Amino acid sequence: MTGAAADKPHLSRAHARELLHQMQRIRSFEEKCAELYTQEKIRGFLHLYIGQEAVAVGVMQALEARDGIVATYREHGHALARGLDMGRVMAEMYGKQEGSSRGRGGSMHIFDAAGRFYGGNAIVGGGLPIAVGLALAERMRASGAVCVAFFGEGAAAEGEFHESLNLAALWRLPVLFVCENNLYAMGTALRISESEPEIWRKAASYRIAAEAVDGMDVVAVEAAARRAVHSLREGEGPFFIECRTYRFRAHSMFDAQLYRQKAEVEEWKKRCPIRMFGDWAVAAGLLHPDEIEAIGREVEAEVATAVRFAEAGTWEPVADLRRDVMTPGEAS
Amino acid sequence: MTGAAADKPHLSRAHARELLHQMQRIRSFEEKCAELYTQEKIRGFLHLYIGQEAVAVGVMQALEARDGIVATYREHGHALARGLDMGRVMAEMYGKQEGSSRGRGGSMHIFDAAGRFYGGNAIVGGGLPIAVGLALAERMRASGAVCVAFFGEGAAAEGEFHESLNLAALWRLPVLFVCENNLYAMGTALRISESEPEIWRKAASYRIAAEAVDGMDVVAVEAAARRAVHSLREGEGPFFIECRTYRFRAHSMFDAQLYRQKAEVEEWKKRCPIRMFGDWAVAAGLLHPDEIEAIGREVEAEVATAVRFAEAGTWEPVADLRRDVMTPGEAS
Amino acid sequence: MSGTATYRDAVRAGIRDALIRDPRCFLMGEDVGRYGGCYAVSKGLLDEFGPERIRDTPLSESGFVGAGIGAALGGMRPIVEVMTVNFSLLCLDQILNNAATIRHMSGGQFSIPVVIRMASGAGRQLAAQHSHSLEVWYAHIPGIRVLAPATLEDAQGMLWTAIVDPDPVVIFENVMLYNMTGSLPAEVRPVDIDKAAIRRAGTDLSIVTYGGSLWKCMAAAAALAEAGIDAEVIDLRTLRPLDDETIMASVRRTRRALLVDEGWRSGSLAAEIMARIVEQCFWSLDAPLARVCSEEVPIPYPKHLEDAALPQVSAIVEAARRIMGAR
Amino acid sequence: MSGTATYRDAVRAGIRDALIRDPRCFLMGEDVGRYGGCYAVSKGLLDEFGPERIRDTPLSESGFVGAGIGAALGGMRPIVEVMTVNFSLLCLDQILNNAATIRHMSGGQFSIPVVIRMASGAGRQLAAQHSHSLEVWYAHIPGIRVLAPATLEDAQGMLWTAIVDPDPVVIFENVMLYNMTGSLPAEVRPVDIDKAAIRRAGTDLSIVTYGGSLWKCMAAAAALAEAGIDAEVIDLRTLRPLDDETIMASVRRTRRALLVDEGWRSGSLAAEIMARIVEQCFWSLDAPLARVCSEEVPIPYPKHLEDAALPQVSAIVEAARRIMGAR
Ligand SMILES: Cc1ncc(C[n+]2csc(CCOP(=O)(O)OP(=O)(O)O)c2C)c(N)n1
Ligand SMILES: Cc1ncc(C[n+]2csc(CCOP(=O)(O)OP(=O)(O)O)c2C)c(N)n1
Ligand SMILES: [Mg+2]
Ligand SMILES: [Mg+2]
Repeated sequence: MTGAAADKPHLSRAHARELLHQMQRIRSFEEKCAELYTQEKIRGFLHLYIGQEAVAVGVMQALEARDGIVATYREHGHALARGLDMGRVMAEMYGKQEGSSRGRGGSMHIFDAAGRFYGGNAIVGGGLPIAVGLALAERMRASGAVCVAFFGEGAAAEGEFHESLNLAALWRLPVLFVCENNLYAMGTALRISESEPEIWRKAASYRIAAEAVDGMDVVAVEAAARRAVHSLREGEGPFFIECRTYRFRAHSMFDAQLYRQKAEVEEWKKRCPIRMFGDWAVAAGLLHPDEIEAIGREVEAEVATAVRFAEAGTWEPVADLRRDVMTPGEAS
Repeated sequence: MTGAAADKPHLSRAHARELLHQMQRIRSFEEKCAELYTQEKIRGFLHLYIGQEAVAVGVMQALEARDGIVATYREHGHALARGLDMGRVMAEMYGKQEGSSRGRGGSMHIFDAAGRFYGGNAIVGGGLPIAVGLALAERMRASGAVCVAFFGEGAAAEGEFHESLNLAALWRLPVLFVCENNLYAMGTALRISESEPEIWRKAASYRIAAEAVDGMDVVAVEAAARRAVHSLREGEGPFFIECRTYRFRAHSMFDAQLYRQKAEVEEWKKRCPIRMFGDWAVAAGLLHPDEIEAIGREVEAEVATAVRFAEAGTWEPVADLRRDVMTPGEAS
Repeated sequence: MSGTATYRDAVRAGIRDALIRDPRCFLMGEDVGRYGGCYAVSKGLLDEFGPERIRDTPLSESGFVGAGIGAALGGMRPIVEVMTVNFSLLCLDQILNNAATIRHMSGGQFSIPVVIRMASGAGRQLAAQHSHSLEVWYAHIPGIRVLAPATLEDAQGMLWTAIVDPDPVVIFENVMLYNMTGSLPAEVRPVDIDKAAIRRAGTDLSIVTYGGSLWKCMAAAAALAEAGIDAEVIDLRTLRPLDDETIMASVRRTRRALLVDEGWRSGSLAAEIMARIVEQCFWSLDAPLARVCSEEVPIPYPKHLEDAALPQVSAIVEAARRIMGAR
Repeated sequence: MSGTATYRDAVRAGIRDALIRDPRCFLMGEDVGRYGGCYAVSKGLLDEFGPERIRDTPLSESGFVGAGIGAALGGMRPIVEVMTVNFSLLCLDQILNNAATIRHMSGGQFSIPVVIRMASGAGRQLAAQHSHSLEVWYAHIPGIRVLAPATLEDAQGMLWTAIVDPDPVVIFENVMLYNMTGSLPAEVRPVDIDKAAIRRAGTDLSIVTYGGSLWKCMAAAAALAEAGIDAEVIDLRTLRPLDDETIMASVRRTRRALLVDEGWRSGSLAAEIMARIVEQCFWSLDAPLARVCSEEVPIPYPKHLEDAALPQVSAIVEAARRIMGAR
């Protein structure tokens, strides 16, 4: 465990269990998804989050129910960590109408009004202005709620990244920008896509407070997110966190990974956020190996239930195709 | 005169005369344009450069014929300083076919292949990627030529600004970014459009060398541009200069200037780049007041000739409307 | 508020009314505040409503349009002004991939009550980059409503109708209309946007148009009347969804139709309406359909060439005559 | 190079050939190098030509497409790959306001020989944001050429034709075609792009289409043949400018036409072709024109709904039968 986690001795047993549990839920859910993809139960693009679990789980700890979230096409982890029902997320992966988006969105477009989960956006950078707008709404209502935008380091090259940071800073909006720097945008390594590869430094151009954190360390991520959200709620304007992480799997299911060395992947796998945290928690006496096993079993059961739910789900009738293009009924 | 100019004692008499002459050409040309606009000889949008002359004139000193230039809709000054024939520029303002763009473009779209003057772009920020591409072509050909992009501080908020800086830096392209910070984008003051109003600082996000310079001081601008172009030709990658300047006139001819105080404008007018430089050159013994008067007469004659040329110009036949939508004749 | 006013005043009145009626409503865009709007539409609103509700934005079309969409998702009722359609290319992704899509894609969980206004059209000698009429692109997008008010009443009333609409609404204000004068109703009323309007009843042929071209068509109809041709002029008002009923009823009566559209000819909205007429009224037609659109060139700066590039009254009259003369 | 190949191979062969023949030519776009292209089109080219000529770009569509335009202005012959049309919304401003406009606006001083390739279309269950078919938007723009190769030969040959074209060319590669197999000519030849192709001659009705829909139309024509209906199938190949001559000659022969277009119905390219047929062949028509387009919904993820949203062989057959049955 790195220093940052050691700085946080106030981790309760319950909280340690929760962190591990949430990360494991994501991991197991996605491993199942990969399997289901080969079985053609899941189709289209499937982007796995495996390796990055500490980011979504760490950040979500700092949020309240009233806060909004905008994510990317690699958002299963965020959805689950946010508390969306795994069965509904899995049904969405299948395209069943019991899914969180009625099956219409699939893997890349998980939405949940109740969880204030605003997608699931498959246009790189496209969610950032949305997050700024959500935060603007909160600010204008003085609700005290904040909005978190998750995005990859690849998005930092898009113009919308820049426009969004400037707007958020200019208007001092409560947006938490969480850059998940996994070093690759598809097959493009950070060093060939950014002249300044330290992404967090870009926040300085907008006078936005920023820090880089070990994204494989869930406790460090949580600590940074708590500091950031605290500052947001104080009205200090946006905050930027770069989480240094790695995706263990291919970009999507179609990727031969010609652009990186196996050895590099293996090196990073040694820093698996789940194993690292589990080992540390055991060593620190916060969790007993039996508990970890219990988590494993619990999660396995949850995944199995989710798959059953998805399998039992139904297809939206073709007659409903045009439903919800526009809002039905009277104006609000 | 500020310190920067004092740093440049090697100013020859001829060069001092040239600088003053070029600035005066722009000033007189544009004052004439304003008059012609009220006479409805010039129509559409007319954006005057008055007050900013030191920037175009200073930067152009550092360029060679082989270098490319991309400017904005406020580009008369750049066109003239680049050496475009004033008559052809004036004819363009009139929309006559003897104009530099056959009259098709008008005030906002002056082009000149011979001068490697690539417009005249009325989409804020739209010229920046073009400049990057021109520089890329030079680099791929190892021509040693550079490309200069002029743009306002308002453009710095656009995503294309960011994308262009990153690309130029990443590929170490010979682009000189010249931001003409005149404090307003139409009626929007810099402080309400940028959370970091020191535009030159944004270059750091891309590891681009940058400096801010007094844009009312033609010698300071020239010195900065020479340093920058030298660095570009050495292959050091792009360079960024923020020129602090001010437009003395309205944004366009439709602007009531509700957004700024008359006193502020008057304050800036005291720093008129032409008067300041003239006074200094006289004081420094570089120019005699008679020479300044001679420049005035010379420029007046040139403007009068240009107006006559434009007046005598002809309208492109309507039958030519579809000409040059596509390139005629055979593929290259 | 009644009496002589301009189209610009009408739009302003609509915005003002919305700001007064609905506290969730705010206006945002480049230069809407201190400058008063590039076409002076929002002049005075900053003083009345303050900078939180009349929000000047930086030059970041994708950013602030996306922020408007986000604010709408978050429960506000933003009116976003994109200065002109020419700059809206920079935010098309936000409009198509987010505003128009999120409702359906999320299984109907969210409505996005954003209103996006933009000036469009040519005629002011602003040259190629500042003279676009891309209404047809927007009318192609499922999930949004597209309005093109051509009268003062519509300019004012459609604003409120758009605000209460739970879905994204894009409003095109033709730049040549801003100075048009007329009278405004004493009271702001939402106008119905489901119906095209017959601006001139006639029996010989149907001229279908919208926006700035309406007035050219009205002038053409007057000229045609002198020549004994009685044209009906239909103002589409809403470009998406199109009011087929009104169009087809008219064409079935007149048996001839001319489409007038300032967009470039190929892939124009006029083409869409022609397609619908052929699909729905083929057997009622007594003559080929025809259209008057813009020439397929970037719009040039000089007046004579700009005029030549755009639909003109004379061309409309001629096309109508040709239709009447056919077989 | 002859023998069994895929459409993907054909595109690659075209690019490779261009890179070999013209030193000014280079390929640039997201993941064209190390990754080998998101649809594996450029696999192997980085090794062969190196990173200067196979240039991976950051995610900056407006930036690198604009840079391609600038490089073309500067004398190069860039092939810019915008991964998919879905992302091209982010660079539409560069394409419309710069690439398509600068030549005319500058009075003919500059040509912009840039080639912009993009994948388009639905059918891979990629959901609403990744399934667009916006060919019609591009076909609306004066100043560019728009190609939609539907065969291996065209995929390969059009590339070179595009490269030698002095003006901007946008090439749409339908995503469902990449795996299509066929044979490639031993020698790369530029193909003519001025003519639409009659892919199947027939006498009863003309089915006009392009891109991925061509093969659905061919299948429909085969099914129709069994029912005794002899359909002619026209592959537009070039979407701008349209080859009216071939279309009208066919329609004058068959007197009936069906348009098939994967774009959304309202404002579709199909509408434009219908408009042209009515303008040019009205008196030759024996039946109303009809079109099969995509349903006007964001394309949903599940297979059954995606299928329902897109033109299918059965719908084409049905529409053709309806046309044949009309009056
Ligand atoms: C605007 C846009 N351009 C291109 C793509 C194709 N694409 C999808 S994901 C991706 C890489 C994004 O990398 P990053 O932002 O680092 O996120 P990660 O996939 O690593 O989580 C690309 C190029 C897209 N979806 N949107
Ligand atoms: C993309 C885009 N948005 C809006 C406009 C309208 N507009 C023209 S000039 C201008 C202000 C630009 O300010 P700045 O970049 O500082 O240049 P300056 O006019 O001060 O020279 C605006 C908003 C435009 N032309 N392009
Ligand atoms: Mg990444
Ligand atoms: Mg400015």
